[in-house]
Amino acid sequence: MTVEILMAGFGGQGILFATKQIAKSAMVAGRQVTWIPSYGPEARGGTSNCSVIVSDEPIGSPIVTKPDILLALNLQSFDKFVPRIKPGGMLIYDSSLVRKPVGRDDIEAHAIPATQLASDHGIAGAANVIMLGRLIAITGLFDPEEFKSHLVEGIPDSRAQMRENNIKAFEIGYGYKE
Amino acid sequence: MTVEILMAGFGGQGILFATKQIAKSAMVAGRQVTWIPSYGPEARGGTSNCSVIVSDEPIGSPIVTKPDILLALNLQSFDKFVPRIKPGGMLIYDSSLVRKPVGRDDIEAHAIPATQLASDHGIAGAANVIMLGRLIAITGLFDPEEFKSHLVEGIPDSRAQMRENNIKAFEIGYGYKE
Amino acid sequence: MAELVFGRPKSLSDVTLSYCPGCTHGIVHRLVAEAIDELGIEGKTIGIAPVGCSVFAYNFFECDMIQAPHGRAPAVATGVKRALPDRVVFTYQGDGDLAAIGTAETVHAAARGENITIIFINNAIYGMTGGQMAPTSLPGQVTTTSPYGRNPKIQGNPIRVCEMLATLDGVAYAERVAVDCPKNVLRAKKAILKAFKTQIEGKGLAIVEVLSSCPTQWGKSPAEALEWIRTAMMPYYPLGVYVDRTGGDAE
Amino acid sequence: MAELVFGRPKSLSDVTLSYCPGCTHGIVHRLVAEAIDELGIEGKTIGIAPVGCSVFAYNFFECDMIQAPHGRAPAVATGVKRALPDRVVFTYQGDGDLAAIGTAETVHAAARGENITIIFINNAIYGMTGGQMAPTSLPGQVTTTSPYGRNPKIQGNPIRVCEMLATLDGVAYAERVAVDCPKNVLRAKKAILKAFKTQIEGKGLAIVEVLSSCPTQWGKSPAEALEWIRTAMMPYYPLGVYVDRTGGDAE
Amino acid sequence: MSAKTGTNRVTFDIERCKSCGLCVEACPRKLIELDTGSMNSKGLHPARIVDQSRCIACALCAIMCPDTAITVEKNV
Amino acid sequence: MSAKTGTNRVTFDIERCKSCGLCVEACPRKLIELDTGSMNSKGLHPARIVDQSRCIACALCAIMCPDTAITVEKNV
Amino acid sequence: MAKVLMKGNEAIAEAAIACGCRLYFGYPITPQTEVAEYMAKRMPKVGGLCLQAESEIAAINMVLGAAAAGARVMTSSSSPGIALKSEGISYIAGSDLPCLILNVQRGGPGLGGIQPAQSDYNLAVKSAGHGDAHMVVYAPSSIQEIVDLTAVAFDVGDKYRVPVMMLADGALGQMMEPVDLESLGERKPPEKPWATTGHGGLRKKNIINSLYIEPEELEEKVRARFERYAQIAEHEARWEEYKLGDAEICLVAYGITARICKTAVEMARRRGIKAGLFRPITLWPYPSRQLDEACRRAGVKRVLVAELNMGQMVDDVRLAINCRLPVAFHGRTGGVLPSPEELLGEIARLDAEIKEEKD
Amino acid sequence: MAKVLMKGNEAIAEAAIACGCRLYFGYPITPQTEVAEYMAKRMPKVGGLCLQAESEIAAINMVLGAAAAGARVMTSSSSPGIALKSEGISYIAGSDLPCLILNVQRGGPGLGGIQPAQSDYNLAVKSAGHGDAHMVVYAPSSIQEIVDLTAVAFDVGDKYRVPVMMLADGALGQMMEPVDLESLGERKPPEKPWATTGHGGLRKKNIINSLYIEPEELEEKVRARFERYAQIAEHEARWEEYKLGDAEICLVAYGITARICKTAVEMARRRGIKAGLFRPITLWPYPSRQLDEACRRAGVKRVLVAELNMGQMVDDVRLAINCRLPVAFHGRTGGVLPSPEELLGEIARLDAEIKEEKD
Ligand SMILES: Cc1ncc(C[n+]2csc(CCOP(=O)(O)OP(=O)(O)O)c2C)c(N)n1
Ligand SMILES: Cc1ncc(C[n+]2csc(CCOP(=O)(O)OP(=O)(O)O)c2C)c(N)n1
Ligand code: SF4
Ligand code: SF4
Ligand code: SF4
Ligand code: SF4
Ligand code: SF4
Ligand code: SF4
Ligand SMILES: [Mg+2]
Ligand SMILES: [Mg+2]
Repeated sequence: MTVEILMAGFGGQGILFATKQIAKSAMVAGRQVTWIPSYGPEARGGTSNCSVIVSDEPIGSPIVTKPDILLALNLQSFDKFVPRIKPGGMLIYDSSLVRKPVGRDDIEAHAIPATQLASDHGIAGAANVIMLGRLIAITGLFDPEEFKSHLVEGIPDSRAQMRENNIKAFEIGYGYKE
Repeated sequence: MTVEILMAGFGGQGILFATKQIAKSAMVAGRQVTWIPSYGPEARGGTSNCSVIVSDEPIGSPIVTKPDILLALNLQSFDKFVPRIKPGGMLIYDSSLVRKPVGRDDIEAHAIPATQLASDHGIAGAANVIMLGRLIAITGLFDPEEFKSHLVEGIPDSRAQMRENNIKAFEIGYGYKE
Repeated sequence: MAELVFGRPKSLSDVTLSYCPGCTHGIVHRLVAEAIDELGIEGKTIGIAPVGCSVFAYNFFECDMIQAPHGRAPAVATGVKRALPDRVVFTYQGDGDLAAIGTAETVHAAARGENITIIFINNAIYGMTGGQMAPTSLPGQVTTTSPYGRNPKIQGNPIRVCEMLATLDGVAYAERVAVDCPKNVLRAKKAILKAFKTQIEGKGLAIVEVLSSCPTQWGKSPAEALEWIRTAMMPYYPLGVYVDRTGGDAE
Repeated sequence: MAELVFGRPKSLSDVTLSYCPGCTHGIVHRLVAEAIDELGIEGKTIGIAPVGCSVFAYNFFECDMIQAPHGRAPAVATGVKRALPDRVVFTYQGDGDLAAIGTAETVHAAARGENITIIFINNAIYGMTGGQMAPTSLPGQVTTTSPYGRNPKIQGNPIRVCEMLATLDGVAYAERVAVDCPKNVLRAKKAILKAFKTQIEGKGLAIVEVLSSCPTQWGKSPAEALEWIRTAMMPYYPLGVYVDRTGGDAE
Repeated sequence: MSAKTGTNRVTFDIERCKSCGLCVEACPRKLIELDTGSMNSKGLHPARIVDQSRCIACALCAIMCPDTAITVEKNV
Repeated sequence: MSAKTGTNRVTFDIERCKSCGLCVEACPRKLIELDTGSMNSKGLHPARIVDQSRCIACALCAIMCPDTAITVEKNV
Repeated sequence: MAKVLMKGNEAIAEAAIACGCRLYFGYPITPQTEVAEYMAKRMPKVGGLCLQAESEIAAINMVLGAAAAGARVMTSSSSPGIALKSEGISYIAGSDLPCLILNVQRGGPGLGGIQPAQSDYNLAVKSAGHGDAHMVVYAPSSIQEIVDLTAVAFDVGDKYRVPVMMLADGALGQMMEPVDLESLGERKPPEKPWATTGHGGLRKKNIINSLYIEPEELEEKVRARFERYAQIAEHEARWEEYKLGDAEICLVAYGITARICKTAVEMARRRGIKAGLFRPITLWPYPSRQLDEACRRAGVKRVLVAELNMGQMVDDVRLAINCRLPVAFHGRTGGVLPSPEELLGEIARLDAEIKEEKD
Repeated sequence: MAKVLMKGNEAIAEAAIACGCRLYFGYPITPQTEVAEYMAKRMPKVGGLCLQAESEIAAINMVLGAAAAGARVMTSSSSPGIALKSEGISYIAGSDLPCLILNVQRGGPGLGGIQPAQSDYNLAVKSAGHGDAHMVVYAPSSIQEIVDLTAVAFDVGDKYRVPVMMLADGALGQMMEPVDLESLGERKPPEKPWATTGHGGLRKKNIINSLYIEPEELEEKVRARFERYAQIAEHEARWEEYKLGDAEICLVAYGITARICKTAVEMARRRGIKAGLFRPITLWPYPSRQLDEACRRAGVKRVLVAELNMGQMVDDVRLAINCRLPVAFHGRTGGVLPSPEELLGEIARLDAEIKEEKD
């Protein structure tokens, strides 16, 4: 099975970090995986996106043009990429920044006010991880406990607060009810 | 008929000028002709040589490696190029600078003390044209009167002395008896 | 009755500039456009865009524009100016473009006294490629290619471009300005205007070095970045006129 | 008893130099070889030959030698020095090589304070290729590419290399000398020696600019050529020390 | 964009504004703020003038705006 | 190449000499000339010392020789 | 054998360090600047040096100097920067020096774009600068392969004293995959008695040079070098065959494109079309004989070349198979990657042609 | 029709001036420095300018600027200098600008030598810098042809908005032959409404640019350019056939080598061997169809390629004839020219092969 995931949003929203967590979990689970960010001066414009492909077979192009799953963190990304989701695919979007109907009924759409939730819980900037929690909850792509352990791996003891915040964010997303 | 001529000597001996006269005469006579100097840092060493090919057919390589006629104006050139003259070919050399047996009996060798003659006649530096005179006399390659007229062509009136010297030098060479 | 105190210069294209929020490239763009407008030369001006964050400058000015290879804008400008001596030709270049890969082209355009105008954006960093060390990065400055701080013993010392070019006879006018505050922006404007006039009067090469901010790659807020121009850059790069062989009448 | 007052330095190869009669490249070669001998560093020295009349320098010094692309000797030297920091690395370059095509490499080796020694032969001409204008050709000088005399308005102004490099903090030592007479030759010798010592003591880049003759391409006799160094070149290129950050102890 | 009679007028081109805040810093009378309540199409909070009546039309805000998003009109 | 007792000695490497004449100019005592009577293998007239006995072994000739063709020995 | 996630740009840097490379000279250019950035962080920790040069030209000449001094040394750039290095590369080849040059290709010509491309195939394979010269050219198609080929590249370069190019592209440079670096172990460059390290009074002086003013001497040098090239062609060609056993349609592709072709081959097979892939891993020497043999063995009827350019490899493929088979081409440029679907379309078209012939 | 004796280097300069070229930017390098020297003397007299740039890179970028400004402009160099220009050439191609670039080739790689060579064939024909780009490449073989092709080159460059290379060599640059310049007449460059000359308020602004950050846009630009290339291939190929009518052995050679081959053909004919010569005059586009047809028409049995390199054109010849015939190669490098005798030896060897087959 192959899952092609695209995550997109503003530069500062932690897209790269979040997608790397998916890739790392896939690697540890012994699956094939590729990760590639968009690059170039468009980053200057402030948008950023990242492709992750998880598969049981060798992966061809690492660039996701038609995602199975889109994680949209701002309006531009929503507008640009929702039309590209594969029929039957899935959308998870930050409904605190995107207040707009999805406009497609051939995909499974999930809204979560990630940015709002993050600031409500005093972990502003962790919307990306909240989105991850939601993703794992909906798709069951990875074991949530293992995923959490990767999430805090490599964060030094000196930044214990960050670990905690990540776990908290994940759980907010994972436990969110629409 | 094709004649491949190589003229060689020191940098300051007017090799380029002399060989260009041959090329010009050939051109005016409606024959095919190529002219090419040696080039590059060897010039720094002080030697210089020039290839002229006169022919009735299209000319292939302009570079003369096995001359029909060698005009040698110093010892180094003599030593370097005499062995390369085609069997049955011709050598004309400045015997005031080369005092050495020719060492080949399969070529026709002509000695002329051109440098000596030039300074004897008060036209130091015209050894090159003396050699030309000798060349034309021996080979009959071109009509001597026409050749002389090309020799002075383009020399401005202001330098009438130079014209005279060229004519004089040519005649010395043309009339020289071994 | 309302009088327009401040509006958009006509030579600045009606598009959104591609620069990051708070990047002062944008201020300098406006100043160049204002100068072109004030001199009424848009129709006879040809601008050369570099490679750097300002690579898209060909979209931002209303005059004819050429996009040059990285570092070669002064050579391209030379080609244009020699072909069309009565046109006004300017380059707009970053510090990597002008003072690293383009060093030879810069020095020799200056030595030739090439009658062109160079707008030189010194932001002490490679903005476009993501924050690498520039020839003008300060000692100790952390960049992605000097992650432990620029060490002059290993990575060398910053080049002071105006000072270096001042040793060349072909330079008619060289001034270093900054765009860190309104006062300096107005001074920069005057310098840019003078740099164009120098060319129009055929005096030789004019260069205006602008200390400019790169909030994104410096990792600072736009306002902090302006402060860094003042506190970190200016001591190393003193503002002022380094060459003025215009005889004053280009003022 | 006879005492040897003057003989051939050991580091100079036992071959005939490829230079024209009376060309002072030869004098400078000898001085470099003498310096290497006196410092006893032949075995740890690596020389870089440029492209120019001294391209064959790899045959003329007894130390290890590398032939560099035209203008790139300082970059090649940088590669060697960074690989082998305890060796002595020098370049020997002409004015076309160092100040035209190699401008960027020269300026940046200087800015980096690259710990190497540069011997710079300023003969105001391209000797090797047959007498074209150099970046250091004088105003009015007739060359094959400035047949009507170098016109600063068209071909630009000569570059004063020592003065230009003196604006860079990485330069430890820069002196301009000449080899037009015995006294100046001896001074040149001292400068070259000091330039090597500067490197050995790890002080940074040292450059000795030598005003040198090119009788062949100047169309002068060897003696007239020396006179031209004095009367034409020296006024434009004053001799002297332009930078000395060695603290004196490299003397 | 005509000026209101009686006051100077500072106009922000909302779409051009990148919310950098340099105008906020530049205004000697501290009249400008970033409008966190609104968002342009790029999702940025544009600058706005808080009290138009106190504006002296000095144009310092506009001078520092990298995106030429500010127009200043003086009532004369 | 051993020194003659009593006089200084200047030796020219004939084959290296390019007949440039710089030594001729350099000698403060004008002791050097180009030997038009002889020729080396390159066809050049090498320099030679005219009066060895007047040589003060100052080595100025050698210092100016671009081809390091001159050896100077001092009698001591 | 712990795997780590690494970008191609970082993986080659780490692999080079494992191979004993302690000097990196480069100049920033997208999409490969991470190589220099990674080196800038890592080199000081292993006693090495990463120096940002003033230009690509300076960088390649620093490489020349360091290689002459006997060091394992590398540089990297992307297309326009590689063009600038071409004189230097020719000098390195002409001076018989080994080094590693990475080209993370982007679209051209000119400033072009910054997205993945393979449009420097000819630049890498046909003309390493001016004169008769070659680089050995490796075209990895995964991050693990970048790592593995880095070790091969340094060894082959040192063995034959030739510059080696790693020809990647923006996608390979930017993407992360799990990679095993430990298998490389610690590697040491060989002794280089020819290097200009200072003779120390212990040997005759060494000269590194590419100038031979006598034509005969230069010709001899060139011929001797081409004999070494012949050895390389004989021993160093690399390639991969994928499902070629019974293939009627042989795709030929390298690098990132080969991965997409594999997907397309899978799709074709699922549809019952007998497609396979020949992936040259060395582009110079080109595995011509191997391609020819593979096609003959399988009884291939159509060849389909896919590249991120306008067809630069097509000639080499036609020549390899002696113009025996029709060679189709599918190329995308400017940074666009072909989809497996569009490749499948091409494959299906060729399959229809074959069927028609059979009828 | 007065003929004058002129060096190739001077003849192209004079011809360029006759074609309305008033700007020359260059940097000295043997064996082509006379171009700049001649221009330096002549240009001021015709109101033009010859500017010695600080480097080849500066020169090619000055050319870019002048071409963008609508001027007919040229530069010249020799092999290492051309390598340095390659980034600039790619920009010129990517910006759709016309200009004339002369390469008077010398031996390589590296500093190599300064004597005649043809070892930049690939550099000229296969990769004009990075990216998918081409120059039209002319290979004259006499001084008169240099002159005549200069006019063609400027016209073709302007017509298709492409850079054009004149590929000569040290021998052609340095030799003199009688040449007729008057036949060129006075020529004027066409109008160039796309040029950046200042819009004067009379038109929309012009932009000269090679950057297209959107892959799809860049791809479209590249494809459009390749359509122009196809037009060029269709209309601009040039070649000469010499005694090919009944030839069994077809020599293929260009430039200076083709002249020597003609001599060899003559010698072979005198010996009764049916040899002829196909001389490509454009190397890009390569006159492939024409070569193939000529070989078919005559019933050629063996092809012999001769070049001053290690065989760079061989692939193009094999491809042109669809690998139908055995292609032999005789190359000299480093500045050595083959003698007609040694070529005759090769021809005789091939003739013997043919005879053997017939038996
Ligand atoms: C030949 C070449 N080398 C490198 C690059 C990559 N590159 C693009 S912009 C740039 C540097 C930009 O820095 P700077 O000139 O300071 O401009 P800024 O972005 O800071 O305004 C570099 C190295 C390139 N495009 N071409
Ligand atoms: C890339 C390149 N460009 C040009 C040349 C030709 N060239 C050889 S030496 C030289 C200039 C030599 O002048 P200079 O450096 O002043 O040394 P000099 O001969 O005067 O000592 C040039 C342009 C070359 N070999 N390589
Ligand atoms: S990266 Fe820096 S210089 Fe470039 S646009 Fe952003 S702030 Fe400005
Ligand atoms: S050409 Fe000039 S610099 Fe070169 S060797 Fe001769 S005199 Fe010396
Ligand atoms: S014009 Fe002056 S007072 Fe008014 S808002 Fe702008 S900066 Fe403030
Ligand atoms: S300075 Fe301009 S861009 Fe920045 S916040 Fe103010 S109006 Fe917006
Ligand atoms: S050593 Fe002095 S005195 Fe003797 S020959 Fe030489 S210059 Fe003259
Ligand atoms: S200086 Fe040297 S080369 Fe010149 S003439 Fe005297 S001995 Fe001979
Ligand atoms: Mg910058
Ligand atoms: Mg010089």
